[in-house]
Amino acid sequence: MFSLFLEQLLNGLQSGVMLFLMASGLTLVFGVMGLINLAHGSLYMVGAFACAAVAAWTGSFWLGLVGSLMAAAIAGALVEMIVIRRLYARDHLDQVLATFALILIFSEGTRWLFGSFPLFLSVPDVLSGTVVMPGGFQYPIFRLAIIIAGLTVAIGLFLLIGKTRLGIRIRAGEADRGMIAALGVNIDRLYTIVFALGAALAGLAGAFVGTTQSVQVGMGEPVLILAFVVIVIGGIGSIKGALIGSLLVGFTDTMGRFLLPIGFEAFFDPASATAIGSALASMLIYIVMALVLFLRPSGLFGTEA
Amino acid sequence: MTMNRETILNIILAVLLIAVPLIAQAMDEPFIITLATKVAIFGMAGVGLNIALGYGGLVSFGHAAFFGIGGYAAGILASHALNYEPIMSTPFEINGTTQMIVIWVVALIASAVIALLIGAITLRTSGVYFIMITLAFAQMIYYFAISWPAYGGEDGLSIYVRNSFPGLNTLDPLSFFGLCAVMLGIVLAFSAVLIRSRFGLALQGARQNGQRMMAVGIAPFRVRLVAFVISAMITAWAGALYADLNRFVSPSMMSWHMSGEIMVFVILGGVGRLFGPVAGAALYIMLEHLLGSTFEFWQLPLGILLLVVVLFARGGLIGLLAGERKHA
Amino acid sequence: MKGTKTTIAALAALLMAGTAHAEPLKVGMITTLSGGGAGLGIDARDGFMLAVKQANNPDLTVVIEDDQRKPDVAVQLADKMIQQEKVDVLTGIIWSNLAMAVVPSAVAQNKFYLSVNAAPSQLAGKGCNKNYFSVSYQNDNLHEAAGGYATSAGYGKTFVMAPNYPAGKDSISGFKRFYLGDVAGEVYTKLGQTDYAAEIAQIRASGADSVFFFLPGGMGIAFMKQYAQSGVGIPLIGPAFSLDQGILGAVGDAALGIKNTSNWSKDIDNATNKAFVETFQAEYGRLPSLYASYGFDTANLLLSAMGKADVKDQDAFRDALRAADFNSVRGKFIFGANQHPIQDIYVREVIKEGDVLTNKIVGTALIDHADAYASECVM
Amino acid sequence: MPEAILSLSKVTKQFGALLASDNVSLDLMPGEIHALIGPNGAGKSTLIKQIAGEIKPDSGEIRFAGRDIGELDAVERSRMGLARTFQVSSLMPEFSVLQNVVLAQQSVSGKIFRFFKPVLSDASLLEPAMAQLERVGLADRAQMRAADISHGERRQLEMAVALALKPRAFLLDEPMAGMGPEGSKNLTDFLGGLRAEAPILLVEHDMDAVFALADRISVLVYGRIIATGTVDEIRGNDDVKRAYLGEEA
Repeated sequence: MFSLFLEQLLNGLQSGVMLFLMASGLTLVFGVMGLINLAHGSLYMVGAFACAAVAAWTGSFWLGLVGSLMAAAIAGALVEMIVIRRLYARDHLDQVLATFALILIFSEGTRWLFGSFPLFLSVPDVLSGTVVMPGGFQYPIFRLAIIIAGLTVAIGLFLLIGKTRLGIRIRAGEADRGMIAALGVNIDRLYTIVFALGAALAGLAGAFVGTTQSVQVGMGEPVLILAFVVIVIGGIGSIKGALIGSLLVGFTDTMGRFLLPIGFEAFFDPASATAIGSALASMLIYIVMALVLFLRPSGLFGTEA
Repeated sequence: MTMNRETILNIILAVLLIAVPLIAQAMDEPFIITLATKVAIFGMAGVGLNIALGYGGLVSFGHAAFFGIGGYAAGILASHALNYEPIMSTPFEINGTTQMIVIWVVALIASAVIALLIGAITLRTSGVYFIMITLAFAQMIYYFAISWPAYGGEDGLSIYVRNSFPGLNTLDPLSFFGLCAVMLGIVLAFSAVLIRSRFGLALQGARQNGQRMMAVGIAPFRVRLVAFVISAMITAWAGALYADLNRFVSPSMMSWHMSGEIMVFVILGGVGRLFGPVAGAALYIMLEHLLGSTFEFWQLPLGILLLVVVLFARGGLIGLLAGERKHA
Repeated sequence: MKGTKTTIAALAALLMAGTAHAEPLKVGMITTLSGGGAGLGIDARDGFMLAVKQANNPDLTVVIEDDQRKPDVAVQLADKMIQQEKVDVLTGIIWSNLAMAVVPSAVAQNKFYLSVNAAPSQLAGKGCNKNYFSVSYQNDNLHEAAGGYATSAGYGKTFVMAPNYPAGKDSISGFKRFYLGDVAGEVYTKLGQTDYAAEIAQIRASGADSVFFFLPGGMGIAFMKQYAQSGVGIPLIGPAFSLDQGILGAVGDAALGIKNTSNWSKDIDNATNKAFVETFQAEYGRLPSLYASYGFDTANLLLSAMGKADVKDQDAFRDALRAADFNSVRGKFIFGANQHPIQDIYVREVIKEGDVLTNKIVGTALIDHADAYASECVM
Repeated sequence: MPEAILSLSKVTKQFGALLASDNVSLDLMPGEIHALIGPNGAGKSTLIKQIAGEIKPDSGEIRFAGRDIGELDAVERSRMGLARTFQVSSLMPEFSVLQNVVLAQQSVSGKIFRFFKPVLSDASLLEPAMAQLERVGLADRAQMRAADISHGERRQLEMAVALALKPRAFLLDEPMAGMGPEGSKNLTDFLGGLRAEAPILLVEHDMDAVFALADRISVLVYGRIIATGTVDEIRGNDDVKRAYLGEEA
C-alpha cells in the first residue's frame, strides 16, 4: 500500500509537470500581453499532430519532437501576426470570441488535413520500458523522462525570464507596455516572440502527451480547461504560480481519483463508495479552484486585483 | 421619443423573427419553424446572459449551468409526472407535472437559489478570475449531472411528450414557436425596463466604476449579485423551453461549449444591446444551418466568419448596422 | 363466386407485392461527422452508402446530416428529417445518449428507426418499440461476452474499469452478468479522462489476473498506450470498440495480443463478408471497421425489406424487417422478440498482418446470444 | 466647545518600509474648513482613503458623527454622510452628467432595488439632481456624456455628485487640480459658501485657495502632522517653513 501511495505521488507529480508545460505558455501570454487565449489547446493539438506526422514520415520520434516545436511556434507566430495582434487593445470578451473561432478553424482544418481518425504516435525505444524505483515499484521510463523534461523546461523558463535580455523585456512588458515601447524595443516583434514561445511550449506538451494518449482532433480542449484552472489557481501571469498550480492540480486530481473511492468505503457499501467517490473525484479540482479563489480572489501568486 | 437607428433595427428584427416562421408554415417548411424557435430560445438565454455580461460587465463563462438547470427542471418534473412517481413522499407528497407554467416557476426558483450561492462566491473575484471561476462552477455541476444516475446521467432524460400550456397545442411547431416568441418578448421588455430602472442605472454604474459606486454609498457587490441572479433565472427559463423544444435534456446543455455558444450569441449580436443576443443567435443558427448542409468541414468557414466579425465588425451585428451605443 | 374473389384478392396482393419495390423510400441518417468522434460516424455512413451504391435502387433516397455528437442537435435534425424531409426511416446514431434523445420520439411519430450502433438497455426492455430495430447488438452484448470469455479462459480475479457514466456502469454490470470469478477491483474513471497512471498503479497493486476495460474512443487509445508502457503485463480484455480497425492504427503495437469481443470481424468466413471487406477497401482505401459493417448490414436489411413491402404499409414493412431476409456480413442474422439480434459473439485477438494491425477470431465467447432485457419487452 | 464631526487619533499605516501615516491625529469641527496640506508624497491621499474606508489603517481610531467607524467599509461610511471627491476624476464615463448625479441621488433615497420604473422619469430623483447641477453650474451639460465634458467640468460634476449625497462632512481630494485660474476662483467662492452646509476636510495644493478658505490647516510631512493651526499660525510656523514652504520657496 505504501509503495502504491508513493507511485501515485509520482504520478501526481508527472501529471502536474505535464500541465505546467501547457499552463506556462498560457500564463506567459496573459502576463505579457493580457490576452486570454482559448486557442492555446489548438496549438497543443498542432504539436501532437506535427510530431505524429513527422515521426511517421521519418521514423524518428526525436525529429517529430523538433517538428512539433517548429510547427507550433510557426503556427503561433502566424496566428499572432494575423489575428492576435489586433486583439491586445480589445477587452477580454472579444479575445474570448476570436480565440473561440480559432479553435473551430484549427480543429476543422486539422481534420481536413489529417482525416477524422486518430493518428499513431509512440514512445521512442530508448524511453520505453520501466525501471524499479526506490520503494520497490516499477515505473515507466517515459513518465520519468516527462518529469525530467518538464522540470528542465521550468528551470529554463525561470532562467530565461530572470537572466536574459529577452526575459528583461518580457518582465518590462508585463510591468508597463508604454515604457518598453519608449525604450525603443520593437514591441510587435517581442509579442510575436512571446506568443510563439508560448505556442512552442504547448506544442511540446502536445508531442509528449501524444505519445501516451490519443492524437486526435479536439484533444486540446480538456487540457485547455485544466490549464486555465491551473493558471487561475496560481495567479494569472505568474510563472511560479503556474508551477505551483500545476503541481497542486496534478496531485489533487491523481490522489483524489485514487483515495476518494477508498475513503468512501468507510461509510458506504463498495459499489456506492466507488460511484460517489468517482463522481466527487471528477469535480475535485474545480472544488479546489473555487476554494482557492474564495480565499484568495487573485489566485495564490496573483498581483492583479 | 424619436426612433434612433437601433430601435428601427430592433423592430425589423422582431418582425423578421415572427414573419419567417409564418412564411415557412405557408410554404410547408416546418424545420424553419424549429430553427426560428431555436433562435427565440437561444436569444432568450442570451438576453439573460446579456444582463450580467452586457450591462453588468460580469463575463460569466458558466451560464450553461443555469441553462441546464432550467432544462432539468422541465425534464425531472415531466419524467415524474409521466411515470406517476412522486418526487418525494415524505414528509409530504410532491408530484411531477407537465404544466409548463409550474415547471417555469420551479426552474426560476431553482436557478435563483443556485445563482445566489455561486454568485456570492464568484463575485468576490473580478476580470479573468471571474470568467474562470464561473466556468469552474459550471464544470462541477456538469460532472455532477453526468455521474448522477437518478436522472439518466450522461444519457440524459427524455420527456416524450412536450409539456403543456393552457389553451395551446404545444406539439404544433408554430404554436410552440409562438409561445417561445412571446416569452422572448417578455424578457426583452423586462430587460429594456430593467436597464432604465434605478437598479439598471446602479448595475451599469457598477460596471463602469466600482470605486465611484462605493463612494456614493452603493455596494456594487449586492447590485452585481442581484443582476447575476436575474440573469441566471432568465437563462434557466430559456433552458426549460429548450428542453421542451427537444423533448429531451442532458448534461450537454451544461457543457462549457454551451456556455461559449451563449456568449458567442451575445458578442456576435452586440454586447449590451437589447436585441444583440437575438441577432447573434439568429446569425449563428442560420450560418450553422446553411453551412452544415453544404460542406463536411463547415465549422471551418464558420470559424473564419466569426473571426472576421470580431476583428472588423466591432460592437457586433447591431453595432455594425446601428452604429455605436448611445449612452444608456 | 367466393373463390373468384379470393383469387382476385390474392392476385391483387401479388401485384401489389410485385409493385411494392417500386415505391420510393426515404432514409434519414443522423450521425457524427465532425469533431472528435467523427471517425465512427464516417465509418457507419460509408458502410451504409456502400451497400446503397451496390444495390443501385433508384427508389431509395438517403439524406445525411451531422449531429456534431450533440444530443440537442440530433433531436432537431430528427425533427427536420421527419417534418421537412418526410423520411420514412431514420438511422445512423452512434452514441447511446443521442439515441435516447432521438429514438423514443421518432418511433412515437411512427417512423422506423434502425440502429447502426447505439442500443441502450432502455430501448431493449421496457422501452422497446415495434418500430425500433437494432441491427448492431444490444449495448451489453459485447461486455457480457467479455465476461463469458474471462470465465471460460479461467480468470478468477479480474480488475474492471469503465468511465463514470451510464454506458460505463452498464458495461460493468454486463461483464459481471457472465463472469463467475472475483472482482479484484472496480474503478470508474472520469469521462474523457486521458491519463490513467493512477488507475494503472491500482491495477498493478491489485493482484488481478486479468483486466476488463471499456474505454471508448480516445480514452481507450490513451489507456492502452500507457498500459503497455507501464509494463504491468496483466492480460487485457475488452469489447471491440477500443480495438477496432479505425483505432488500432493509433494504438500501435501496444494493442498486440489484446483479446476483445465482437459480433463481427473481417475474417468471418462467408462470401458476403469477403466481398464487403474487399469492396469497402477498394472504395475508401482503408479496412472497414465494426461500425462500417453495421452500416452495411443496416442498409442491406432496409433494402431487403423494400423489396418485400411498401414502407407506407407499416405492418407489412415491419414484418419484412423482422424477417431479416438479407445476407449479413455476420453470416446468419436473426432478430429476437425485442428486435435486437440473436447472434454469436466472437473473441478476437489483435495481430499484425504485414504492417497493418488488425483482429483475428480466436474463439467464440457466446453462441446465439440474446440480450438480458428481451423478457421485459412488451410490444 | 462642540464635538468634532470627524476625528482621527493616532492613525498609522505602513506600506512595506514606507510609513504613509504616522500617528496622525486630526479633527474636523462643525462649520469649518480644515485644510490638509503637504508636499507630494506626504501621504495626504492615503489618509483620505483611510477616512473614506477604502484602505484600513494598521492602528488608530477614526470616529465620525460620534461613532467609531473603523469597522465600516466605504459604502457604509458614505451612507453615514461622508462624501468624498477624487483627486483624479472618478465618474461614470458612459453616463450622462445628469445620470451621474441621479445615481448618487438614488443612493440617498435608499431605494436601489427598484426594477421597473424608469429612473429618468422619476421626478423625485431628477429634480434634486438638476438642482445640484445648477448649483455647480453644469445644468446646460446635463445630457452630455461624462466622458465628453471638459476636465474642469468633470471637477464640477464631482462636486455635484458629492453635494447630492447631502453629506454631514465633505472629503475633498484636490478639487482644484488641473483647473484654470478662473475655475479655481469660482470653486473657491463656492466652497466658501458650502461650509455652512457641512464641514470640509480639504486636501489642496493651490495655496491661494487654501489660505482663502481654511479655518484651520494641518501640515502633513512624511506621514506625520507637524503642525495644526489657523492660517496665520501656520504661516508663522518655523517647522512648516522649513519642511514645506521653505522647500517650495
